[in-house]
Amino acid sequence: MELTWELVAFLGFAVMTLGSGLMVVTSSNLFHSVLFLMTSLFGVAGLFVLLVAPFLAAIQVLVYIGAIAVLMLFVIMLTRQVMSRPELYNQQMAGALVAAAILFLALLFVLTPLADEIGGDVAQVNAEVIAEADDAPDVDYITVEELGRAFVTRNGFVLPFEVTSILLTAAMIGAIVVAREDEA
Amino acid sequence: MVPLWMYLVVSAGLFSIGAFGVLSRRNAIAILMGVELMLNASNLNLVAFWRYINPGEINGQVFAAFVFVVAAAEAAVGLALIISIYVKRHTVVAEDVNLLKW
Amino acid sequence: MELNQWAFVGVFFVLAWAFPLAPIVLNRLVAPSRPNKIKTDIYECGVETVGDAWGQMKVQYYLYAIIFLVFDIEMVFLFPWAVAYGAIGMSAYLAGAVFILLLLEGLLYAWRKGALEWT
Amino acid sequence: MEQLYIDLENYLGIGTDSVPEVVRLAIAVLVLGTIFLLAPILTIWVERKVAARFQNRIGPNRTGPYGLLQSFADVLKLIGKEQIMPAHADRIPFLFAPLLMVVSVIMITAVIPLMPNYIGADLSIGALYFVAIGSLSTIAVVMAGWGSNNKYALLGAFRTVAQLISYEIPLVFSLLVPVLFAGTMSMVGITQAQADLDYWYIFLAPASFLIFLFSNLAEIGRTPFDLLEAESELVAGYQIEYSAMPWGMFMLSEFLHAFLIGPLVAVLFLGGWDGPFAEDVPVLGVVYLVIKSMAVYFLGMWMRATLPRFRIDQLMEFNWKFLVPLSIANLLIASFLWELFPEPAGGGLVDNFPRFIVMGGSSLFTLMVGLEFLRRKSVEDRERIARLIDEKNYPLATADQTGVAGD
Repeated sequence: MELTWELVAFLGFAVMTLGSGLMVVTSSNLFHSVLFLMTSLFGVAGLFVLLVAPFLAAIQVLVYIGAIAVLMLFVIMLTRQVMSRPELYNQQMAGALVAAAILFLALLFVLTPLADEIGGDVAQVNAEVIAEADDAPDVDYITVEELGRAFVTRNGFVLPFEVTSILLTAAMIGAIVVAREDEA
Repeated sequence: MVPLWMYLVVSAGLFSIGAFGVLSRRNAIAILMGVELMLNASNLNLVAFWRYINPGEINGQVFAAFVFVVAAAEAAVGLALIISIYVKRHTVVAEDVNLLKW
Repeated sequence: MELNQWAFVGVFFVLAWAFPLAPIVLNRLVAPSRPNKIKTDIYECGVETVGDAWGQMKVQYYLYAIIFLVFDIEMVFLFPWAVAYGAIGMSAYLAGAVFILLLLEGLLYAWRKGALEWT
Repeated sequence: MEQLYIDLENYLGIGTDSVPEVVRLAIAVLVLGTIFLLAPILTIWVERKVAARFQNRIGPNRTGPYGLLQSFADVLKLIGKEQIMPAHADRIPFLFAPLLMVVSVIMITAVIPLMPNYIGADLSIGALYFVAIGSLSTIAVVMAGWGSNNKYALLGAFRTVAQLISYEIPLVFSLLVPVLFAGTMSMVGITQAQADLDYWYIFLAPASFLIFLFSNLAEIGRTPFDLLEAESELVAGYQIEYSAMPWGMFMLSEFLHAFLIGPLVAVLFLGGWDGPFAEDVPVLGVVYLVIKSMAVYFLGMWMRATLPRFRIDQLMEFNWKFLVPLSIANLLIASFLWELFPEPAGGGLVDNFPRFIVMGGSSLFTLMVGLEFLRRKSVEDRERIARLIDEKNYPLATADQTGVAGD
């Protein structure tokens, strides 16, 4: 495979994602874990950009790094006092390692050839579609507009769209109630 | 263009790392971080398949958007539970909270 | 094509670190460095430090963060909604308004319960 | 940036094919970044002079004519200062925080259209991009606070983060209004839409403009929102352990961000480079943009020199109980009216007078209603505190002196 800039960027983001991901689960300092989590998720955002889904990339940075990670940092601060326990892992650690390795290999050997099979045919079929999409100068905000259309048209996802709102409201109310129990 | 299988390898790796974190860490917040990694791996898969298999359909991105929402709701409620448990039992270690375990 | 535009952002992100790094490195090369125990001590207005700073914070921060998270995640839907708005019409308005009002209800709940109070 | 390459190549005499794409991008990045990094050196001087005039002082006047070289002298002084790191600091976050802070701010410049055809990257999601990149600074603040291993720094960092995330909500909701009007998130698209309409979005949504401006000022933490570095309370907040250039980088990022609010507001609400003859003579566009940016910047300086600082509870309640509901109401009203009045094909302010009256008027009306609520609330609060003081019988403090809540 020739070394294109896209490939270089992909490898960079992939190393960033997986390397920081490993640090997340092995770091003994929880604060560092969250920082590595952010780096890892930033790498995923980069991969989204390479997949020409820039809207999702921006949302990824906005939501995960700007909100979820901050939430985790706050909780770490809230519960800091009991966190300096020496044991990082539970007794299942060895089993978990084996399970994760098996999972990885299984995914690698099952999913990837499958993707090659589907991808092999479909990539041929879709080569023109992708090329067309790549050439269009305004391909992406068409995508965002299509997303918007999908969310609000009745043939699309308008029901999930509204239900999502209920889910979020419920999550917010639930989290407030649960977290404030001590004060009531 | 970077071939599809590369994205799948990254996604599989991220998913396995997340699964390892979920299964092995004692700290409940660390477990949640593992869950976030796994959700991201699934999102990466969704977007990669959308891009390579069916770029004309918007559904892949719509699903990824819903995964974001679920991840956010899960993080909010999960962390609230951790706070609540911490206040009541003064622990954030998942295996100490085993009252409901059979 | 969009990716060409992002190439600029990518190169920018790599090079952007040089902008703050250059003066800091220059500073480090030029300026003296004679640390001693008093100098590298934590600054707490001259009072001797007790314990490390990584102590406990209050729940209020978490409550703000959770409300923020919910409104932030809303943007996943509201930005596409706003972009597609002009082309769709009144049904888009109704869908968006219901969506926003439902979330507003959550905010009102937090308000009534005093979760927005800084105590 | 295409136009910039072409111009650069013409000036430098480099053929288009002779340089690889990456080098061209790197040159463009360096040019853009340097222009915007040098801007604060000037604006800091302007700010000092203007603030001094507001406070009946003269301001810097020793270094160079009119004190113009003051900022350069400050930079030289900072370069000569010793960098101190606390002994028990968490080294990597401590060192990375100022870098990340500057990066998160300077990256915003990539999506600002300077004049027709001049922009770093015409991203389709430009309006979202600068919010997303800006949210990295939240993490930088936490890293600085945690890395210092200092109680004040950590407390300051957490207050700062609470403020940053709170004010991001009205910011994004008011940002949705121009996006909705233009039907695109691209900064070029938003500017072009206003240029095509021949009037600017500030006339259609003045309340959104004000909310956007206010929440942006809160994001960078200028007075009256400068609790994050309240010297007398939190001893400069999360920056307490920083010295020399790393500290200077925090200052640089603050001033750069303060300066960048100008172009952002100008693009989203004031038509960016739009103005008479801007389409034909692109250089005029940059002049218009700078004029508009400086006008916005002057508003910020004015507020900074005039208003006292919020207390933290006022700061939070002002956001959650005033700005957030107001920005949501404003979005709902603006989008409803946008749907009700079909979009005309340009025609300028005069032809669109009814539309402009209805949309702008209702936007202002919403703002007035909100302000009235705010006024009643603060009167109520003041009376409550006055009663509290009477009951407790404090000898010295009266309600007038405490001046609490919403003043």
